[in-house]
Amino acid sequence: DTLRLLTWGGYAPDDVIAMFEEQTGHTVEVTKSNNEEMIAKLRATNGGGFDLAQPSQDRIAGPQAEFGIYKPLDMSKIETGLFIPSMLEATKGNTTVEGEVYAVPHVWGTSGLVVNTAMAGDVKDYTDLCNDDVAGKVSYRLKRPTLIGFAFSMGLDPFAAYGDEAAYKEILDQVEAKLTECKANVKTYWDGGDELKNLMRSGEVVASMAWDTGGWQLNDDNADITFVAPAAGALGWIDTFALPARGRADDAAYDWINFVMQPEIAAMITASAGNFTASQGGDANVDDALKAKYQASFPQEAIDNIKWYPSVPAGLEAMEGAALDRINAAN
Amino acid sequence: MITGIPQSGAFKWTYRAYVTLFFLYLALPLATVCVFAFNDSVFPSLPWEGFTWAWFFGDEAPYVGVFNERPILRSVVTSGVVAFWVSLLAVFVGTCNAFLFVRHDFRGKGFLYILMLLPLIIPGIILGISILVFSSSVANTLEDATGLWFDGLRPGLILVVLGQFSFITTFATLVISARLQKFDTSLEEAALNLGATPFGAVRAVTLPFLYPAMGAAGVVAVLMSFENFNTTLMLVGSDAPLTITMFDRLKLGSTPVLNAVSLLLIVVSALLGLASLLLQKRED
Amino acid sequence: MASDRSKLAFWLLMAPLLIWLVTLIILPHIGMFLVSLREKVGVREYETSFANYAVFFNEPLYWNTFARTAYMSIAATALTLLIGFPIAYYIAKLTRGRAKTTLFLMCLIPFWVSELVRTFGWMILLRETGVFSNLLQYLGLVDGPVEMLYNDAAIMTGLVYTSMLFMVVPLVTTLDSLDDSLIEAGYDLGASGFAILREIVIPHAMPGIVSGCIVVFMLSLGNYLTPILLGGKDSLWFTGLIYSQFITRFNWELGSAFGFLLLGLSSLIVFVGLKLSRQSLGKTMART
Amino acid sequence: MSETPDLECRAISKNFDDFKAVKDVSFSVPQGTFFSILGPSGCGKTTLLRMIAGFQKPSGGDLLIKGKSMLDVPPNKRPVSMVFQHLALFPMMNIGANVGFGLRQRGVNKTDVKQQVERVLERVGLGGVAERPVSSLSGGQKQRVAIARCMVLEPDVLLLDEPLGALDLKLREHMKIELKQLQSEFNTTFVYITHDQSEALVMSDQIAVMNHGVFEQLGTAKELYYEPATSFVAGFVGEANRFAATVESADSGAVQMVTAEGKALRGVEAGRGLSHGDKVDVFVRPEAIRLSRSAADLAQLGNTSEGKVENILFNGANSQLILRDLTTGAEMSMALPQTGEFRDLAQGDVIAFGWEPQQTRVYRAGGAHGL
Amino acid sequence: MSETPDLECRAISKNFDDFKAVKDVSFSVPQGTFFSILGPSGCGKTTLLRMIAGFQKPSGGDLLIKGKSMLDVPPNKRPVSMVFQHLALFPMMNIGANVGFGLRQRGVNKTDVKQQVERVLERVGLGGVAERPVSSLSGGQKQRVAIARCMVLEPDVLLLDEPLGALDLKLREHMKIELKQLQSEFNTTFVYITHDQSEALVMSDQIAVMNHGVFEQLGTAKELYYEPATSFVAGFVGEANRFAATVESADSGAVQMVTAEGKALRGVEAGRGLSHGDKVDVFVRPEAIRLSRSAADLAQLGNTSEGKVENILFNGANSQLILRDLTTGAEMSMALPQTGEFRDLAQGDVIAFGWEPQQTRVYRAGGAHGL
Ligand SMILES: Nc1ncnc2c1ncn2[C@@H]1O[C@H](COP(=O)(O)OP(=O)(O)OP(=O)(O)O)[C@@H](O)[C@H]1O
Ligand SMILES: Nc1ncnc2c1ncn2[C@@H]1O[C@H](COP(=O)(O)OP(=O)(O)OP(=O)(O)O)[C@@H](O)[C@H]1O
Ligand SMILES: [Mg+2]
Ligand SMILES: [Mg+2]
Repeated sequence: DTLRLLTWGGYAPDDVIAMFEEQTGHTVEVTKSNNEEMIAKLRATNGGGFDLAQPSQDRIAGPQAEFGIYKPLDMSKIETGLFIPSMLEATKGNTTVEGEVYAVPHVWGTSGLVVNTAMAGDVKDYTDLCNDDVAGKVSYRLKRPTLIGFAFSMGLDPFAAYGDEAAYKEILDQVEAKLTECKANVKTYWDGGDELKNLMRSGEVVASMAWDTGGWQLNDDNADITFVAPAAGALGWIDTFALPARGRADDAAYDWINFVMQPEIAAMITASAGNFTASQGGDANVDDALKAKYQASFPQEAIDNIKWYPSVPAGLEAMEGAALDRINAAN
Repeated sequence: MITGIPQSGAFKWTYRAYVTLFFLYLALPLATVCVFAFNDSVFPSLPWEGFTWAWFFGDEAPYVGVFNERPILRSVVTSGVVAFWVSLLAVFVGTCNAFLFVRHDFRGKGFLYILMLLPLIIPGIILGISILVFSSSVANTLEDATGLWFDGLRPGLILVVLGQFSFITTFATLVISARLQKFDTSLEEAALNLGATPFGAVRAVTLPFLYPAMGAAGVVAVLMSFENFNTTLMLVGSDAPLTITMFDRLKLGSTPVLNAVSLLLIVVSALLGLASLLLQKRED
Repeated sequence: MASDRSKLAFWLLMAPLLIWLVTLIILPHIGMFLVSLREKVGVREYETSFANYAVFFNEPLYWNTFARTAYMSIAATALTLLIGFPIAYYIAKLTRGRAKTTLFLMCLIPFWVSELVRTFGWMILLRETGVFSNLLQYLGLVDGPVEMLYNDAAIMTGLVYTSMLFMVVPLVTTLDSLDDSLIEAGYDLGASGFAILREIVIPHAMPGIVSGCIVVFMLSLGNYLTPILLGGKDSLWFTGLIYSQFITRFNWELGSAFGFLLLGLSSLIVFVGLKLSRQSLGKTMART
Repeated sequence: MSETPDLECRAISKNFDDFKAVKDVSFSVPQGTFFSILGPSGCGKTTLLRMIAGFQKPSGGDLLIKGKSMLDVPPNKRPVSMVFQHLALFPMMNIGANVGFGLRQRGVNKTDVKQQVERVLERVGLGGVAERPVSSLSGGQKQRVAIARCMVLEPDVLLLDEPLGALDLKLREHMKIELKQLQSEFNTTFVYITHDQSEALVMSDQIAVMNHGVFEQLGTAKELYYEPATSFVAGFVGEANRFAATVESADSGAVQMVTAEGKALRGVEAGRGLSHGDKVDVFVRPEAIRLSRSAADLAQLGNTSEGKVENILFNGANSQLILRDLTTGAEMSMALPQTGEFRDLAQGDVIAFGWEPQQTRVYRAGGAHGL
Repeated sequence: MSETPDLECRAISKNFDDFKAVKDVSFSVPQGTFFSILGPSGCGKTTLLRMIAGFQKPSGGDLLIKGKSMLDVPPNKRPVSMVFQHLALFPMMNIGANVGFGLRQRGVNKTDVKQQVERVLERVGLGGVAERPVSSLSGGQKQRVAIARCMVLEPDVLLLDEPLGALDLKLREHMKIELKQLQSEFNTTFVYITHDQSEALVMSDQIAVMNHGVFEQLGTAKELYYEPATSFVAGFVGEANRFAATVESADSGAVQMVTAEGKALRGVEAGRGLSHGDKVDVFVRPEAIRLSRSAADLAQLGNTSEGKVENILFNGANSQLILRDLTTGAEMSMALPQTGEFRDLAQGDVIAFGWEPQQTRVYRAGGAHGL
């Protein structure tokens, strides 16, 4: 079978694919994407066109309720023993709709700040990106994590307001004002990980909001650049496996899940993507340098302070979208 | 060419300088793209790190060359398949349209002609979304009614081909009509007069006359299909044509492998362009 | 002749046209309009209303973007015309033979690669660590790196570049068809170069100007890549809004409404342009 | 000629909506005739020819070729061939393929086609050019290829629609003679249409003068020139001076008239009985007018007058003199004799002129459409 | 004519790279003259005219208008106007705007422009059409508008580049006369170029015959026709029969010759001293040849012969007879007299013909370019 995989960059490295194809006889076609585009594509195809998707765990229940683009997982076909139990349970909990489980975890990580410490040592929190001393040398994404991060940094708690649209709106308005004011500081809004890396590496940008792995990879090239867990707390995410409603190669999909969750393979993925996986024992084989960087960025209190995304209720994204558009349009 | 109009030396000189500047402007970005295809650096920008062929033939990450990038090669094939079908359909329908509009008079002809031109003034993205929305709702209705799956109506290559075809046909029609208009119908009558059947006359005389235009329309269709982005973006499924793949890469920030692809594209399009030019030459 | 031909041949020719127009142009637009009238009132619940249009009119952001896209496109069109006209005139009237073919071909060069590649080239040239910036520093004209990307000027540069071909080709075609002896007659009757340009060349080239402008305007208005990639943080473009409604907000209803508004805007501007220049769509387009 | 004519039209007509382009025209063309249809632009010549070729359906009447009705025969089955105004040679084929086209349509085998093509090309004086492209030929040679392309099919009737119209003056003069020679060589029936009277006069065995969809006269060149049946023919064929006059008396063909200015004229009646008071048109050919320095020399001519020289259009043998008649004020055009006598004639000179009543043709006024 | 000529060219020449299109041509055109330049296609006429108008820079020589050198004056400042071959009326303007174009360029105010335009349009017989679009005019009317557009500027010299070339035959005949009349009315100097000898002969005061970039002869129409200076002119202007012969004896202009077939001919020498044994070209005009049923009638003519009728090209007053000379086998063309005597002449008849030595022009062979 051909497995059409809709995933993030780095989650399906060529060597893993080669091994998988050799072992199972399936072929793999990879389409790299991000959360929004995954949902958009599946919505357009009504859950067709792909056999396995990897959205974040907070972005499954809402779209599923709205568009019905996933099909329930047959847990009997998944070797659950390969997963870290706590993560598996948490993910299952977040992705259960009408009693059916729709996703299991794969890769997890955090978003925070990537800082060139030599040139912007003062940036410790999201709101520090708006400081004058880094004016014109700052970048972040114009996406919902930025809104959430700034909210925490401003002492607000958006996750607590998920259930209350009015309260959430209140928070959004404040964040919007802040980000609008901050816009002058921004060089450009980045869109993809490599784009940011280019910006940081060339020195065009000295501080940015980004994923942890981006910071660690940059650290290899330039020791001054690293990931910093913000004072308000890094944002924690888990990317999952979910079956599109009209995938045609479910068996190949289950094979892939079971294949990549093996500890050795998980380590290869960690090496490629830079993030740790939900594979039980998967971190054992990970290169020590990465572990060291992880530990440097995350002292224990920072780990405790990670804000894990709860599932996004339907409807919030429209509000966030409008806010983001306004920020984008502001002058 | 006008020979006789006297112009002051300064004016002539400025004019020439302007024209030169203009062509520099045209060539600059492409030249840059091509040059950086040989930069021995993982970023397609300065500084210049030395010359390399790695972006064509490399096979060792991160120096993976075009010829070893499976997704890019696959999307080139996809683009080729799409372009083939689009140009085939567009030339066929364009030829029919040309005969219809040039040879026939009927009620509502003017109206249909304007409708035919309409795709020129519909932004590509709107063509894309309207076809997407419409085919989805048709598919939903059909699926609800029959319980079967109609994947052909969901984003995918079929919709990409149809989406591109929907506006490229207008160009094909214009190119072929222009040629057909120049056709002297007495040639067809002469063929009839010499004993050919009506269809035989069209085949023996009119179609050969149209071949250069049909060829040119085909080449234009291939070029437009290859470079189309706006419409395709909305209709693409899991098989992405080259522009979409490149866009995804570019958004993420890419190695000069993109420059290498572009360089190859430039070479191929230049050859195609020359071919169409030669075809048009023969036309005159 | 038509009347003598069999009806069958006529309908056989008519069929592809009708199938194409109805299934790929007319019905999809009707469908899109219907979707734009659906107001989402809950999960998988819709009502027919103009709510999506109301969203557009109640949110200054949207119609500001709308207006900005319109005037930037008009500006890009005007700029393309200004830059392209002298070039077209040069090719059509001041060169001949091989030089003419070569120059004409050279105008087509940007068309040989996709818009993406062209834009990519501009990005390499304009960015802070790019070619221009380094060149200026090397020449000692500036002290530090200069950022030329991510502003309206960059968008303009890209738009003009991308559409130049579609302006120059129809202009060359119409100017080519201008009989040289008309220009000579003008001189012979005592006119200056400027008077000839205004009274003879431009009126003659009007169909080409209009068709070029329409195409360039439509390309600019409907462009997505150039504003996104070159415009950076200020890159607001109406097609971008539509795109994000479809791709990142999954809000097809609002996206369709936006699409319809864009279609209305483009038709309106083209219509006004045609009226002002007293051209007809059929006539101008047939010349390209 | 008792045998069936090659082509016969019986009251054939063609209407375009309300407009009658051809009105009940009947004629027959015997085998081997060079038959011309001469008429001004828009008179319906092409329409008539296209009906014969089958490209247009007659609104009424019948059309027979070699005695068989052609009404239901499609153009590709009719035994007629046509030479088009712009020749309609196929530019995408070489000369041989052009000439062989019709044979190939008939399914003749390749080697035969080749032979016959070569033979007919030789007959029109173009042997050995079969492989060359059409564009390599001169205008006159193309003309011959177009004829060869038709003749190779051995049609019963060859139709020609102003085939010389696109050629330049000198070549046209030359091709007139050549066409006539080709026709007598092939001995095929030619139906030739033209609006140029000199073409028709020089080449044809029979000429039909057409006007407003009807045949005004049918006859030989000399009959048309010397005995035009209607005032339209008198004006259209050859040059003529024309006056309006009123009949004084008419007696067995001889007519006495007076012009509006009171000048008396004598002429011969072309049609049926004129009588006193009838309005008439009078035609006199320029070459029929005699000039003299002294009026007495011309006294024996039936019509005399004096005129002032307005213009001398020197053109060698075809020089013309434009006089203003001193009595009537009419402008008269006449051939300037090439004798030394009038060499020193200058603008403003007054000179006598006159012409014989026999060369003065008189038609009832109205209905005539001059140039 | 002692006053300065309107136009004077002094050894003017033009080279295109290696090719000499115009070679040291000198002439002057007095005020009010209708001056024609007649020559075959490609002889350099247009090039010469464009130099006068200023659209091409002479490679050498000088060009004066009203005595002032024009070499450094740009075309929009020269006091000459040009009527282009295809008229070059501005299709984007109505008739009035076309005619007023030049005046507007001079900054004349609107009402004056309007008045003058109306006046000049009336002079060319087109009053009241100023508001109509150019396309609503017939060919001849467009011609007049093109002339009006130039004349309204009152140029010193009006240049015309084959303005009748695009018109059809009948209209061309008519416009010839009209052009000449307009010229004498405006009394402006016209420089008119054409390759049609009848246009040049009919209209011009002076004609220059041009060939290969040089003027072969300059003179009035009659001079060119009756006394062509070179064999090129003899062949190009008017129709002529032409033979090759060898001089037997030449005596003060009178020449005795013999053709290759041994037939003796007598003629007059056109150029300088011929002598025994020189190869010559002999020209005889068709209308100079007399016909007779009996050879005796023609005995007093210097040259006589007998011929068989090959073809009778009936064309009214311009009918022609093509004979095959029985002794030399040459084809002879001659005018068919309109007298009754030859009406019954038929193909194959043998008839005597002859012509006078004075009408036989003899040129040294070589260098001549016939038709
Ligand atoms: N298809 C048609 N529909 C309507 N009217 C037509 C059509 N074809 C010809 N006519 C009209 O019929 C008349 C005769 O046309 P036809 O072409 O036979 O003239 P013609 O004698 O060949 O003229 P010409 O010498 O200009 O070719 C014209 O008035 C023309 O306008
Ligand atoms: N711009 C040019 N460059 C090179 N050769 C030229 C140019 N213009 C004209 N010629 C050549 O000069 C010669 C004379 O051309 P010109 O146009 O003056 O001829 P013409 O007498 O007007 O002929 P026609 O009667 O065909 O108009 C021709 O052989 C032509 O090929
Ligand atoms: Mg006709
Ligand atoms: Mg010329």
